Amino acid sequence: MSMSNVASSWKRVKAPWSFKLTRTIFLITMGLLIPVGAWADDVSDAPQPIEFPHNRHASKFKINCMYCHTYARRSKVAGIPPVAKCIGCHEHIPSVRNKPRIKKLFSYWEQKKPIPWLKVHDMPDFVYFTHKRHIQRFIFKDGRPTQQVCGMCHGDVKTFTVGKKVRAMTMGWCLSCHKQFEEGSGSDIGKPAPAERWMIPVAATDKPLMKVDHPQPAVLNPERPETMKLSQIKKLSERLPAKVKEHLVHAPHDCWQCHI
Amino acid sequence: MSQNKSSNDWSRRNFLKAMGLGGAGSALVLSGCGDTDIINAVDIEVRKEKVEPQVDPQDFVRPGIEMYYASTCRQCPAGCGIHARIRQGRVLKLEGNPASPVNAGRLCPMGQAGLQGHYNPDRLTKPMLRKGGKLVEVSWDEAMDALIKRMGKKKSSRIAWLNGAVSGHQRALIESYLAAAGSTGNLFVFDTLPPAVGHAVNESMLGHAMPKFNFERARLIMSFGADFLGTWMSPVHFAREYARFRDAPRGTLIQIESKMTLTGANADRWIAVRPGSEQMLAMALGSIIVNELETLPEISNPLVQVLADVDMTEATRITGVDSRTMHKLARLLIRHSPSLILSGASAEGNENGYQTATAVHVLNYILGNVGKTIEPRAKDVFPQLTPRMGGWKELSNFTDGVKSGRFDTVVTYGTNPVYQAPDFMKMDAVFKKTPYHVAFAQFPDETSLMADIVIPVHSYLEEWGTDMPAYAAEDGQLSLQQPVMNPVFGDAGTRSFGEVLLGLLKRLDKKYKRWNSHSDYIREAMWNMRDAIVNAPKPELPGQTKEDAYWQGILSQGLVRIKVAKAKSIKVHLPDTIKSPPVIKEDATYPYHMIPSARLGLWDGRHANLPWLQELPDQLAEVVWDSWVEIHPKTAEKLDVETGDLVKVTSSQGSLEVKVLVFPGIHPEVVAIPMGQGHTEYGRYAKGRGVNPYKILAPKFDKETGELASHGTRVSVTKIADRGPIVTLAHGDLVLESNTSIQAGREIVKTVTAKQFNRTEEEA
Amino acid sequence: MDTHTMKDIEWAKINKDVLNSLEKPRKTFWVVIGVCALLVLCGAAAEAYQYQEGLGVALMNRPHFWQLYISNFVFWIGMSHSGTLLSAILLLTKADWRKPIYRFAEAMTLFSILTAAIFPVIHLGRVWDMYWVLPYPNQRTIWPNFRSPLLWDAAAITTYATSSALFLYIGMIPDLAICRDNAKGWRKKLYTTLSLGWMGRAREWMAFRKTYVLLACFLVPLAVSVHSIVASDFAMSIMPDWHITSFPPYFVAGALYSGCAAIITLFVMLRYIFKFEAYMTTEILDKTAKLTFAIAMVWNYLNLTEYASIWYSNDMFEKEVLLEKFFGPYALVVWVMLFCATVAPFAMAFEKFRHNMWAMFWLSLVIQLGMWLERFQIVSPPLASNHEPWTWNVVWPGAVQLTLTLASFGWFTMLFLTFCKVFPSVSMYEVKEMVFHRRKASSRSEMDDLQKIKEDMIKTEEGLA
Amino acid sequence: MALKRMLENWSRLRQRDYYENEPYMWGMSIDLNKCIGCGACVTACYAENNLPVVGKDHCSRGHSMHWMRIERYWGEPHGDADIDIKESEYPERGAHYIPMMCQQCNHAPCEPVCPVAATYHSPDGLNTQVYNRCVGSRYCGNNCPYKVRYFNYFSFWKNLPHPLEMQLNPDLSVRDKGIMEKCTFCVQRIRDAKDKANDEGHPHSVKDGSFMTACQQSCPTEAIAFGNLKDADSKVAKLWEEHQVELNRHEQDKAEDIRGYRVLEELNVEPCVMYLDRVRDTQA
Repeated sequence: MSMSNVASSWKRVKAPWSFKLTRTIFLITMGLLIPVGAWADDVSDAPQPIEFPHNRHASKFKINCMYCHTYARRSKVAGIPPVAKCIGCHEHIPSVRNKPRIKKLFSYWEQKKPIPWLKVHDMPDFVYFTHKRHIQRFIFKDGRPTQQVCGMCHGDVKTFTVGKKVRAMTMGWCLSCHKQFEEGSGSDIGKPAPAERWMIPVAATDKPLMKVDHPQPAVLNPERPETMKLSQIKKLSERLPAKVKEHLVHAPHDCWQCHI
Repeated sequence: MSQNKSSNDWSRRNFLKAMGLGGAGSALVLSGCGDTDIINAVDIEVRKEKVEPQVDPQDFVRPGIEMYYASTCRQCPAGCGIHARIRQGRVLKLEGNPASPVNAGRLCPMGQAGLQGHYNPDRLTKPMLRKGGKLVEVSWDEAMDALIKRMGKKKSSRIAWLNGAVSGHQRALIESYLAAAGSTGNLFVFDTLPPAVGHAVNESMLGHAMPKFNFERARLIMSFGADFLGTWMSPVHFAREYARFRDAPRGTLIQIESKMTLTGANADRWIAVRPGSEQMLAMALGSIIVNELETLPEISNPLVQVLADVDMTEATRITGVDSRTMHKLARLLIRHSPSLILSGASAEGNENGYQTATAVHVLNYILGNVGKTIEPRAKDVFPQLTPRMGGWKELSNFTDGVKSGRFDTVVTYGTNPVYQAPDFMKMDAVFKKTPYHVAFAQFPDETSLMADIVIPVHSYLEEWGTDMPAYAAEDGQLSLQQPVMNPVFGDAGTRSFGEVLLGLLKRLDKKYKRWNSHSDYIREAMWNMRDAIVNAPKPELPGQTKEDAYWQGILSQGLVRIKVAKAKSIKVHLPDTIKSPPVIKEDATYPYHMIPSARLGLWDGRHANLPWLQELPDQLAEVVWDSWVEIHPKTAEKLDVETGDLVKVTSSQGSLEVKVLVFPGIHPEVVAIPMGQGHTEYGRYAKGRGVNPYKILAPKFDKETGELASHGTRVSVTKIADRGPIVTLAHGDLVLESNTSIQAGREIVKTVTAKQFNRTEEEA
Repeated sequence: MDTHTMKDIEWAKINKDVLNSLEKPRKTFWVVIGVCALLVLCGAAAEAYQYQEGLGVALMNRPHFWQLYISNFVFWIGMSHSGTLLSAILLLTKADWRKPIYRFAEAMTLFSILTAAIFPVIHLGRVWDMYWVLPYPNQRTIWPNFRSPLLWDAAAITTYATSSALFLYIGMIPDLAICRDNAKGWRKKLYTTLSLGWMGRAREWMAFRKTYVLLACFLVPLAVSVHSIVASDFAMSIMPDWHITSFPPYFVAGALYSGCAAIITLFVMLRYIFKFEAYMTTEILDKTAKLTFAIAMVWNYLNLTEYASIWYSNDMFEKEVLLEKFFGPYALVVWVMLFCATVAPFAMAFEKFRHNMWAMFWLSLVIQLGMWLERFQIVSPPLASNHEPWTWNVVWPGAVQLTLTLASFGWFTMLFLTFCKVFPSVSMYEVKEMVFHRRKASSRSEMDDLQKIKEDMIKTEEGLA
Repeated sequence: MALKRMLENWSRLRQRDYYENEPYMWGMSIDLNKCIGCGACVTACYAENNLPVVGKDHCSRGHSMHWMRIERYWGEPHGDADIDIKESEYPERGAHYIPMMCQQCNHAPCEPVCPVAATYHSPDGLNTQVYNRCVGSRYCGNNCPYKVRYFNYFSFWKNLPHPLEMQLNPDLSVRDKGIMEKCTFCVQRIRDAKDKANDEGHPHSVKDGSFMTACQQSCPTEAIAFGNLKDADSKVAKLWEEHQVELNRHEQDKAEDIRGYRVLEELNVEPCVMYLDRVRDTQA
């Protein structure tokens, strides 16, 4: 037979299906790599009952994060401030009293209703995360500035109004950090085998999420109610003027919160 | 509401207190008021949660950090102290209160399951009135009006009050209500399991219904059917005593009964005896001992005569225990002195129950146990607070009263006679007959649903109160009961029993007007007791009044100890004779004895609506969620039945259809049906499940006390051509029959002898 | 048995017969397909139900965590080994009688793997997370557990599936070319694509032969390893009566055994459905039967070894299980299994039996039943009487499991029949080779005959003289 | 003897202990002389660990989810009548009770077989089960000699009527269908204890007795002891020592009447739960 036949016979050989197949497989694998689920519960754009301006409080007035999220350093949860706390300050700031948001706030207070915030960072039930350990480690032990530390997970909050979810809080992301800060911390995670056996070294030694300065001397001692001496409390409470005492019943009850 | 009020004004000190306590590292224990709003909508389905911070929380409430409140368990009359674990206003777990001498930080299954009574989906949440023959839900106002119309005015002894075992200020309150309503003495207490006969005998012979039993000192315990590890008065406490008793040098436990109980399962020797012949056995042992003992304590001749006259061959015939064993037991009793001999349900639940218990104490006396292992009680300082445990006698008194038309209003609370009482007592008829029936109830139980008005009350985890244990581990113990969280169903749902009753009292007696809430009443009552209390808490924080310090202190302990005078030694009043035991004759129509066996778990049936306890297997049969009849292999062979077959158990009063469980730990002439099931009401978990053996009990009563002889019923067993599975957690008939008889060769449970044990323990 | 059958078939006839089998299916064909499709649908429904409710509906429990799904898995994997055996091993041993039958045997291999692969999936508690078993880079930054036999399974199955598919495909290329040249319409397109422009020139043939043999060499050890790995699912555990050293060879033997039986079944069926009497002769059946018989003996030997080793090891737990197997609640299963797989095959010792198509057909079915039961009694009884007497109990598979089991047979048959209608189920070119060789051989012998006659004639003449 | 030693040493040599320098190895000791089989531990476990109540039908199908169970046997292991009471028609020495929960083996057979590594050994000797990683192959369940792994055959939490769900413990997840679960030695309590220790400034030494497992806390006879085996003066370590049970031996050589033993020890799974023999007075 002649060359032409051969050629034509070869021309007849086309296998588009194979290319299609390869492409699909490729796409699926790529898809698996992207943690879609991590954003499934994102409510960053959902309307909050009050559009709370983080930027004012955290940036303009430089209020420490833990003034409001007061449980962060001693509980698993950071805690959304009770209405009483907002009022505690705002009833002393008549200037903004008539702003719509503040009005709304006070309406909640008057009818003793909790504010139905939407949860921005909602870890699945099977995740155990404790703010306490992280705060204790980075703020009190390493003495880093609070906003920097909170920012590791929550982003640059002082630029937000309402809370936003800035990181896909996935397992790999947690691990990357834990690898980095493991030394000396009491955390089990990142300890040698077996967990390690299944970790991908590349991801584990991911490049730092933020620059780690050498620990500066802590700004002040980690103060915990458990360790606070009875006598100290006594002194403190006695020294306070009667008016403040009254006020204190509803106001933040740690000296630390006002003396940061 | 008042509780909030009473808490807010000392909330600041609470916070200081909290810190103080926290510093001490002890559990943070405080009044559960005010701070226990439910924060997060607990929704395990929805991923997207709301977070609703409290508006104005107590300072010591911290999200994600648990707190513990001390209170008292009311699942059975034992009155164990509990610590309730609270997170964000929800009670999550109950633990024992380490400070409580009853349970020292331990808790039994029933105590654990208290949570499910508290959160039970079938709780009554709306008051109900009987309109046109049937109960309809009504508003609280309407209900309260009806209640006040009925109970709010004086009636000369026209009100009858039927209550479960009751103590502490609840009892005081009820009694003072009855007094105010001019019906003094109309409080009838009915409870199935507290050993009324035993109490009567103790009362008459030892001068106190419940002397102290010192297990630790006893070297041998011989128990005639007293299931002290399971259902005998104070399970947790006796279990702890038992544990000490078992330390080296290890005491020996001998259990004598016709159906193996949990205690029997842990005995060194379990002896099957024919029901009703326990007295005979006790007396036989007595006579052997009298003959063998060198030095007898002084004892009246007739009694000696009675013991001497016991015909051993007769005894062997009646009891079914051969004389070799009897002599062995007698010798053991003599050798292991001091010993302790107890009598319990199966021994006292017969027509000669009183005599049996008497014979048992005579043994104790002869062996010189009284004063050594049976210790005296101090005089009660507050008799009005001591526990009242009734029995069948009081129930029948009550029914007689109703029948005679003495009462125009009947109040029931914390008891369920319509379910408990045998058919022959016709309880439903009785309650139909009552002109007006008020029921304070937490669940839709058989009795409450017959009422004309049903008042849904708080669970014991939402209620204030005080409580005295049925069996006091220490004299003069008074436990406190406080709300550990706000009412699950809110104030619109259930109401505090104390609150309601106090309200009624106020209308009858103006001196109760002083207290604007039940908690205030309790609080002041406790405050008034302060001088009678062993080291009452003193102020330790700035700006804390004496009263607050005291209140805070006792609440965080969960109990107080009342100063008591030292107990005088026991004076034994021996009866000059014991009636000779009745001859147990064969019964052609009803050849078998039926035992309604109680168990730690469903108790007398009041816990049948708690899923955890339904799914907790019976400690011996391992069956869950069901009723069954236990039959000895030999008998089963005779009847040609096997595990799972359906049989008809018939007594003179009626019959039950129930599945067979072939069970080795039972006398061949006995069949046993567990108590607790067979509810016709009582919520989704209990309703229409299994059978209730009490229903077919025959009208036999203890001669002296008139208590129902619950173990005296004779039945016949006939096979029905049908079978079904018997469900065990171990699962499958394989387990029930073959491979648990032996451990299939695996050394799952190994055993050593007590001798080896004592030696090795002493070496260590 | 003379080797001179099939020597005078016309090559054209071969093409015609085989290509006919691809055209206009008979009614029976549609009926069978229909039934199978129905079964598959039922299976799908059952799986949907189980997916929705949870695995409990399959009536597995504690301690019966595994049941039919796993035994079916083992069964189908076993089934798949015959194809490889016939085509690869017999190819390397140059047994020419394989030629008319290896094609459908290979097809069988492929489809039984596809069937087997379904079971580990539906048996998972959380099917939707199935892909976690595969080692792929993910945001969790963790690997699966490479120590787990289940992971090896995943690897083994995929490898085996791909390579046997490849083997089947490459072996078909020349035939596809033939089809291409005789087909029209969509078939034309299909065959054109698949035959990769096969021209049948010497160079192509040489390349083809090399590849084919190489693949065969690769496939033989692979097949062995695959079923050894499946065996290790059990052998690697500590369950009494699973933890047995001789399991890998035992499983491989069992696999070949049931596989051969399956071949016989399909052999007879195809012969009937497609009228392949000319090619699927009694001679070939006879050879297959002999092979089956041999393997049966090997399997039996290993089976007995297992019993013996347990018995003499005198291990409490294993002995318990063994006794339970023979006299316990599973006794019936075990004894039936032993009859079907140990006693029945001895019928093949008799030539008359071997030559009776229908007798062999039924026997093969019996053997397969036996081997299926064998898989069941490997999985269940040890769980029923495990280390912990408290948990002992017997559970029989529920409706859902049985439905899915039937569905798997439907699924397999459906795939297989479809294949037979789309691709030549008998290898044309190899049959031609065979015919060619045999004709050469026989013509030689005819010469010898003539020589004899001549001599006789001479003798007689001398006698007359 | 000597040979056994040699072999053991050899196997010691061959396996390396990843967690040699870890501060914790949680272990338990259960005294069958004290255990009365009342089931307090079982219920406590239900309350603490969000165990579902499955109901009668599921129980009958063997789908029950009790992490801790109490096994009741009627006779001695080797089938002879219970110590020296011969041919009696009753179990005259009572029943044989044993609480059985996950034994937290150090050579856990369940760990290597899990395809997705959902179960692995934690640095403090716990045999952990990562619920969310589990795909439900149930291989671990088969391979567990004690059969103490429990599989969620259904979404049991769905039949939890309001307000019962308010009791659920927020420290643990509620498991959905298709997941294997088992006793965790109350890992959430361990975690909290560590957390406290960390606050008090001694992160690597949780004080003995500073926390209890739910079963231990409820046990009326205090038959259960729990603690850190690596801390030589912890109660449980002392008990192991006193009863001559060594963690990494598969056959303890000691006198018969020393009571310490571990169930199915001969499988060499190195359980972390030691039992003390049941005791009966044969004089009675």
